[in-house]
Amino acid sequence: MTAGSLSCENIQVSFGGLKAVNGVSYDFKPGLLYGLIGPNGAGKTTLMNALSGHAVLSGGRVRLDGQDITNLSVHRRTRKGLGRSFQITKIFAGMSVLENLQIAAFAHRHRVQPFWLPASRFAAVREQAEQVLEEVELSALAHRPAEYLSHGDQRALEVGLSLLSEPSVLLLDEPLAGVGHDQLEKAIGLISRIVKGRTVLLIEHNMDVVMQVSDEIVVMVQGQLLASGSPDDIRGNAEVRAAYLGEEA
Amino acid sequence: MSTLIIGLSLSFLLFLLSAGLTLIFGMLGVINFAHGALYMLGAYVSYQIVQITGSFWLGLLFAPLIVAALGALIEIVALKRVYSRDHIFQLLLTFGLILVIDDATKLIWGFDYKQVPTPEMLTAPVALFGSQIPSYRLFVIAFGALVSLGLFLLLDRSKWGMIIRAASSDADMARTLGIDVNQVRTGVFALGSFLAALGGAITAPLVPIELGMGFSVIIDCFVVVIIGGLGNIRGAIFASLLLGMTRAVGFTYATEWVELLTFALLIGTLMFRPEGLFSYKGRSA
Amino acid sequence: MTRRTVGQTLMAVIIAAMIAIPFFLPGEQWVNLVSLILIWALFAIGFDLVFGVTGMLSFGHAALLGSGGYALTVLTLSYQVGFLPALLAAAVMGALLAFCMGLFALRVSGLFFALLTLALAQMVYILASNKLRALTGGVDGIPGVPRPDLFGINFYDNRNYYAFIVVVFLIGLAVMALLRASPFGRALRAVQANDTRASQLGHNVHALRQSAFVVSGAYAGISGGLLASLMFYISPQMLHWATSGDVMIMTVLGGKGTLLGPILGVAVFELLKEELSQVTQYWYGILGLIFILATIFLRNGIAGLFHGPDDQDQGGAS
Amino acid sequence: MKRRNFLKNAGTAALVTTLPAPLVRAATPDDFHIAAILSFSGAYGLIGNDMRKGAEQAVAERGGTVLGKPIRFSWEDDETKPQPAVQKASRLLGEGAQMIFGAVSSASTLALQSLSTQRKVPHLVTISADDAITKRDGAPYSFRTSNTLGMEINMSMEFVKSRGLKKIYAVTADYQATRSGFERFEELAKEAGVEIVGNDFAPLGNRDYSVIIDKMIRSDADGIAVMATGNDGITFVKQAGQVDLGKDKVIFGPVLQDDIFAAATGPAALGVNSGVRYHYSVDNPTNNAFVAAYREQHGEMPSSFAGEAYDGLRWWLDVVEQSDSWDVETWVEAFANSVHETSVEGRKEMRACDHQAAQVGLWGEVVKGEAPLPELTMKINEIFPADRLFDAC
Amino acid sequence: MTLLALESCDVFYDKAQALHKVSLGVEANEVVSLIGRNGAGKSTILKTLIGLNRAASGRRLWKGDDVTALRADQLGRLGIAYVPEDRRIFPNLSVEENLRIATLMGRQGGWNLARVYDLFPVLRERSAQPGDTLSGGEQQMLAISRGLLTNPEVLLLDEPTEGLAPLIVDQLVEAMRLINAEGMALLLVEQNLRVPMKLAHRQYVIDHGAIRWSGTTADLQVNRAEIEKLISV
Repeated sequence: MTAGSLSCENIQVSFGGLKAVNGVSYDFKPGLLYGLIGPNGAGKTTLMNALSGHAVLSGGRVRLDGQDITNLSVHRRTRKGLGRSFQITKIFAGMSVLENLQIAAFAHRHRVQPFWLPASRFAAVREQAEQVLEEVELSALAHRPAEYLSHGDQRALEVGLSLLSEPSVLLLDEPLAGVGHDQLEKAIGLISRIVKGRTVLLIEHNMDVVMQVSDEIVVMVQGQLLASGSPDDIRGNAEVRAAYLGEEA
Repeated sequence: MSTLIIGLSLSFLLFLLSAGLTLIFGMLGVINFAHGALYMLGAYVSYQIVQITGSFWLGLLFAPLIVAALGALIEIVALKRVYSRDHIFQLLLTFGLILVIDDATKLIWGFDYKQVPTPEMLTAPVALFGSQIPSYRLFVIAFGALVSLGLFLLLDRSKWGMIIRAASSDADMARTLGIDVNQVRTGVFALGSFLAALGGAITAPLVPIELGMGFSVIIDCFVVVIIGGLGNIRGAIFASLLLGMTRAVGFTYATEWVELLTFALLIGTLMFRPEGLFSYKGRSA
Repeated sequence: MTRRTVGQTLMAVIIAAMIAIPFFLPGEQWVNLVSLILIWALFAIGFDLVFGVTGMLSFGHAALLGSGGYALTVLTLSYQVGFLPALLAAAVMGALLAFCMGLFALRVSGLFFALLTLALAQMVYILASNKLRALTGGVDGIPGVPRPDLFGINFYDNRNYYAFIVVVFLIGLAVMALLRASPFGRALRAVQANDTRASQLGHNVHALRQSAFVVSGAYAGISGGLLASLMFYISPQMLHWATSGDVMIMTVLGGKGTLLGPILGVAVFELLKEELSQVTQYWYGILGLIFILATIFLRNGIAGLFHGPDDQDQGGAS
Repeated sequence: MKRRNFLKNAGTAALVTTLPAPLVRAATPDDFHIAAILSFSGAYGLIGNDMRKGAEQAVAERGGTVLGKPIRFSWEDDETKPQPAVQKASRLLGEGAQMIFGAVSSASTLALQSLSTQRKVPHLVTISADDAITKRDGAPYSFRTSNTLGMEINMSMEFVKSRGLKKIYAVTADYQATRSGFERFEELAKEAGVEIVGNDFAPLGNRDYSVIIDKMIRSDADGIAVMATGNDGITFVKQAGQVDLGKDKVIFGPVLQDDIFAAATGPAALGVNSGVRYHYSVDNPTNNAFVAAYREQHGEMPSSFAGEAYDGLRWWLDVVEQSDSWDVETWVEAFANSVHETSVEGRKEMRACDHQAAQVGLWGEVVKGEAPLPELTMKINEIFPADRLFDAC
Repeated sequence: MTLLALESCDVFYDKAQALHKVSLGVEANEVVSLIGRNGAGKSTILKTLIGLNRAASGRRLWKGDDVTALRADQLGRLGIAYVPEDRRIFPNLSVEENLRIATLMGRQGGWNLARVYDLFPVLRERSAQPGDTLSGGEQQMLAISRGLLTNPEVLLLDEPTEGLAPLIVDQLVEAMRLINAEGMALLLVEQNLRVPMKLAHRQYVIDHGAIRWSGTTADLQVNRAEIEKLISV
C-alpha cells in the first residue's frame, strides 16, 4: 500500500457547546494535494488540529495508512509520518534558522536526544538541515536569528520545519497568510516543489493559489463538508459561491 | 460536635487568609508571594492601633485599610511595570517584596513578640455541646461567614464585582466599554491586601505576633488555593472547609499526622484533578 | 554575534578570576566565600536547565538539594560509604527525587507547576524535619558531615577542600556546557520556545521535561552533598522553600537561560549578602529592594548587561 | 577556552594541595577575638540582641580585656539558620578568632559544634537546651553553662510532685528534643505514680491548639504539661486562656514562660508555671550587681537570655584569665574542671564528663508585676538543687 | 462631519507590517463597510480605531481632534463602541450583566436595557444565563446590544453575520438598519458582499493591509466583477 493515505471517519470536535467540527468523513488519497477552503469559522483549522492530534475528538476516528491513530500523541503521529505547519508562525525564537531546522532533524533522527556531543558534531543532521534550507531557499539566512526573518521567510521556515520529519502526509495551515505580493510567487513555487510525492492538505484563503495548485478542493462550512471536487467543479459550484460571496444559492 | 465548631473556625480562618491570594490570582494572574508578609503586616498594624486606641475593633477595621493602601502603592509603583511580562517576573517581584516588608517590619517594630489581647466582650467561653467553646472562635466563624458573604455579594452582585469579573476575563474588551482596567487592577490588589491584613488582624488575638508569622501561613494559603483551583473564590471556600475539617478531625484522632494529612489531601486532589477541584476558568470569579 | 562572544568571554574571565583569587590571596575569607559560591553556582546552573532552558519554574529545588545532602551524610556517617561514591549517590538521590516529583508536577504546567513543586518540596521538608527524624536527625539536623578522604590529602583544610570543589565545579560546568550545546539541550530550548511545535516535530515533550528535571536534580544533589560537607552539617533548613527562592533569585539576577549568568548571579548575591550584612542588619530588605529593581529594570539579569539590550538570551525567554 | 581554563585551574589546584597548611596560630595575638554567632533575624532574632547585651556587660565589667589584651567581638547574624552560622563562623575562624560564642537555636549550635570540633576552637553555649549538645564524651571543645532540657523536665516533675498533681494531660511539640523530653517525663511520672491521661504531638510551629485544648477540657486531668517553647508555647497558653483552661487545671512546662514570653502571651499567662533559666529577681550579690548595672545601661530588666550569656561568658573569661596562657588546650582543660562559685544563679560546676554545667533550677509562676517590674513577671517559687536535677555522669 | 478617522496609519505586529498607510473615515449617521478576505487587515483597522492597537505612525482623529494618544477606555467614553469578531462575551457575567456593564460608562442616549430587550427579545428570556451559554447568533445579538448600550456615536462591527444562519442574518441586518436609522454611524467589517450591499452607503475594499478601492455602494455595483476578484474565488 502506498504510504500517505489519511482517512477521517465522522470526526467531531466540540468546544463547550459549540460543535466546531461536526461529523466530517473523508479519505485523502496518497500523493494528491487537497485544498481545504471555507469561510471563517468553518472549522478548517480545528479539523487540521484533530488530524494532527492537537484537538481532542469528541467522536470519530483518524486513520493513517489504515492504522488507527486517533489516540496517539502528537509526537507519535509525527514519527508515523504526519507533518504539519501552523497558521500562526511557530518557529523557535532565540535560535538561528539553521538551528531551528536542526531541532526538527534531531527530532526525526533520534528518539532519545543525544546529550553526549555538541549538536554541531552531527554532520548528517546538519547536512539534512542545510538541504532543506536550500529547498526553502533560506540558505543565505542560515545564521540569522529566526525571529528576525521577514514574515514571508518565517513562513518558509515554518514549512521547512515540517519537511524534516520526512512526512508522507503534510498538513499546511495557511502557509501564505501575510505573505506580501512580492514574495507570493516564490512561496507558491516552494509549495508546489515540496508537495511532490506527498499527500497534502492545504488551508489557504488565496483562491488563485488554491485553485492553481490543488488536485482536489474540499469545502467546509459550519463544521461540515459542503462540497468536494476538482478546482473547476468548485469554481462553478453555486453553493460554494454563495458561501463566499453571500449571493443567494 | 465541638470538633465541628472548631473545624468551622479553622476553616474560616483559612479562608480569610487565602481569599485575597486567590482573588489576586484570578484577576491579575499574579501569584502574590508577599501575601503572607501583608498578613503579618496586618497583625502588626492592628497591634499598633490597639496600643494607641485600646480598641481591638478599631484595629480590625483600620489595619486592613492601611495595608490596602500600601498594597495599592505597591501595585502602582512596582507590579504595574511587569504585567506585560512572563508571569514568572511577577512572582519574582512579590518574592522580593517579602524581604523588604519583613525588614521594614523589623525596623519599625523590632524583634520582640507583640500581642493583641482577646477583646473584652469575647473572653468568656461559651458552653456548647458539653464543651467549652471560646467565644472568640464563634466570633471568627460569624465574621468569616460574613466576610465570605460580603465577598460573594461584592463579586457576584455588585457593580464592582461585575467590572472585576469582566476585566479579569477580557481586559481589552472591558477597556472598550470605558473601564479603566489599570485602576481596576490597582483596586483588586488593594482588596487582596485588605483581605490578607484582615486575616492578620483577626488572627492576632490567637497567636503571638512575630516576624516569622507570614512565612508560616503562606504554604497553607497555597494549599487552599491549589485545591480550590487557582483564582476561584468559591473553590477557596470549599477547600478551606475541606482542609479545616480535615485538620479538626486530624487533631482529634492523630495530631502528629495533621501536617502530612494536609499534603495528602493536596496530592490526592491533584491526582484526581490536576488543576484543582474548581479550575479557575470556572464561572464564578 | 561578536558582541555575544565578547560578552561571554568577559563573563568567563570574571568567573575564572573569581576562582583563581583564593589560590593567590592569603587568609581564608575568600576561600570560604568562593567555595560557597561555587557550590551554589553548581546548584544554580542545574536549576537553570529547568528554569532558563526548558522554561519551567520549579519552586521545589530545595528538596533536591537537601536530599543530596542527606544522601551523602547518611551514607558516609551511618554506612561508612566512601566520599566519592556517596557524592555519586547524592546525585542519584537528587535525580530520583526529581523524577518522583516530576511524576506529579509535570502533569501541569506554568504557575501550577511552580506551586505544585513548592507543595511537594514542602512535604519533603516536613517529612525530613519530622517523620523521618530517625534518618535525618529532625529539625536539629546531623552534625559532623565528613569531607573527602582521597590521595592522602587533608580536605579538612579549607584550601584543599576548595580545590576539590573547584574540580567538581569545573566538571559540572563542562558537562552542563556540553548538555546545553547538545541536541538534547537544543531540544529543551525548543520546548521552552514552543512546546506545541516541538511535539509536532516529533519531540517527546514530556520525556524531555522529565529528563531536564532529573538532570537538574542530579546537579542539586551533588551541590547538596558538597554543601553539607563544606559546613560539616546538614539540617532540613536546606530543604525549606526559602532555599528554592534563593536559587531562583540568584538565577534571575544573573540572567536565566545563560550558562554563565547564574554563576555571576550567585557570586553577586553572596557578595552583596556578605558585604551588606556587615553594614546593616537590614541587609535582607536591601537585597530584596535590589532584587525588585533588577526584576523591573534588568530583564535579562547581569548576563543581559554583557549582551546588550536587544540581544535576546539563548533561552529565548517567554 | 573552557578546556584551557579547566586545565589551568586543575593545575593550580594540584599545586596548592601540595603546599603545607599555612595556618599556625600566633603565640600571642593582638586581641582576644570572639566569634559571636547569634540570631539577629529570623525566629530567634529577639534572643540574639539580648544575648549580645549580656555578653557585652560581662566584658565591660572586666575593663574590656583578658590576659592583658583587648577583647573583640565579631557579631554575626545566623538568621536562625545553621548554614549561615557555619559560614560566618568559618570566616571568623579563618581570621583567627579564638573562640565561638553561640548560637541560639539548637540546630545552629549543633552545626557550630562540629565546626569547633573540626577546628579545635573552644565553643561556649549559653542558651540552646537540646540535650544532644552536651553528650557524654561529646564535642571536646564545646561547653554549655546553661540549662539542659533534661534538667528542666526533671524540674517539671519535681513541681508536679510538690503541687500534688495526679493526672497530667500533655502536649508535646513534634520535635526530637521535646519528644525525648516527654518520654523522660513519662518515665518519671510512672516512678512518681502520676498518671498521664493524654498526650498529643503537635507539629512544630503549630498555630492552632483549639482541638487539643478541647480534649484537655473534657479530660479529668488536673495538670497540663506543655513540652513546647517559644511560639508554640505562647500560642498554646494564649488559646488556652480563651477557655479558661487554667481555671481548674494547672498549666506548666519546662520552658513555657519567662518575662518575655509572658508579655507576648498577655493576661492568659497568669498562673502558668514554668522552669526559668535565669531570673533577675534571684537574690545574690553577683546578680544584684549585674541587674543594677544592666538596668542602668539599658533601662530594662535583663532577660534570661541576657543573664545566661552574661554568666557564661563571665565564667569563661575568668578561667582564661586564670590560666595565664594563650594555649587553647590549657583553657579547655581548665574550664572542664572549673567551678563558678559566684554565678548569678548561685553556684555552677562544670562537669568534665559532658561539659555541662551542673546548676540549680529555678521554677516560677507568672504573676502581675508592679512597676518597675513589667506588667506580667515571673515569681520564682522554688529553687531546686542541682543534685535533684542532674543524673550522675 | 467626519466622526472618526485614521490618517495614514502603519501598524505592526512584532516585526510584520499589518497595515500600510491606511486612511479612512466614518461620517456621522453613515454606514461604511470594510470588505476584504481573511487576514487582509480589516480587524486590525477596527482595533486601531478603538485603541487596542497602537499605530507606529499616522493619526487617529475624533471629530477633527487628534486622539492618537488616548487609551481604549477613553476612546470608548468619547462615543466609540466595538463589537468584535469573536464577540468576546464575558463568560463569567450573566447576559444581563454583560449588558449592564456597558451602561456603567454613563453616556446618555436613546438606548437602554428595555429597548435592547425589545430589539432582541431572546436576550430578555436568557437574561439570567451566563454569557457563554448562548448560541452563536444570540451571542452576536448580545455583543451588538452591549455596544449599543454605551450609546455611542459610532458602532464598529467586526463580521457580525459570520457563521450565522440566514434567518438570524436577516434579523441582524434589520436591527442594524434600525440602529442606523436612529442616527448612529456604523462601521461594518465583512468578508463578503451580502450584508454591505444591503446596508452600506460607502465601502472600502482592503487587501494585504492596504485600501485597494473605495467608493459608494452604487460605484461598487458598477465595478462589482473587479471587486469580487479582490475578495473571492
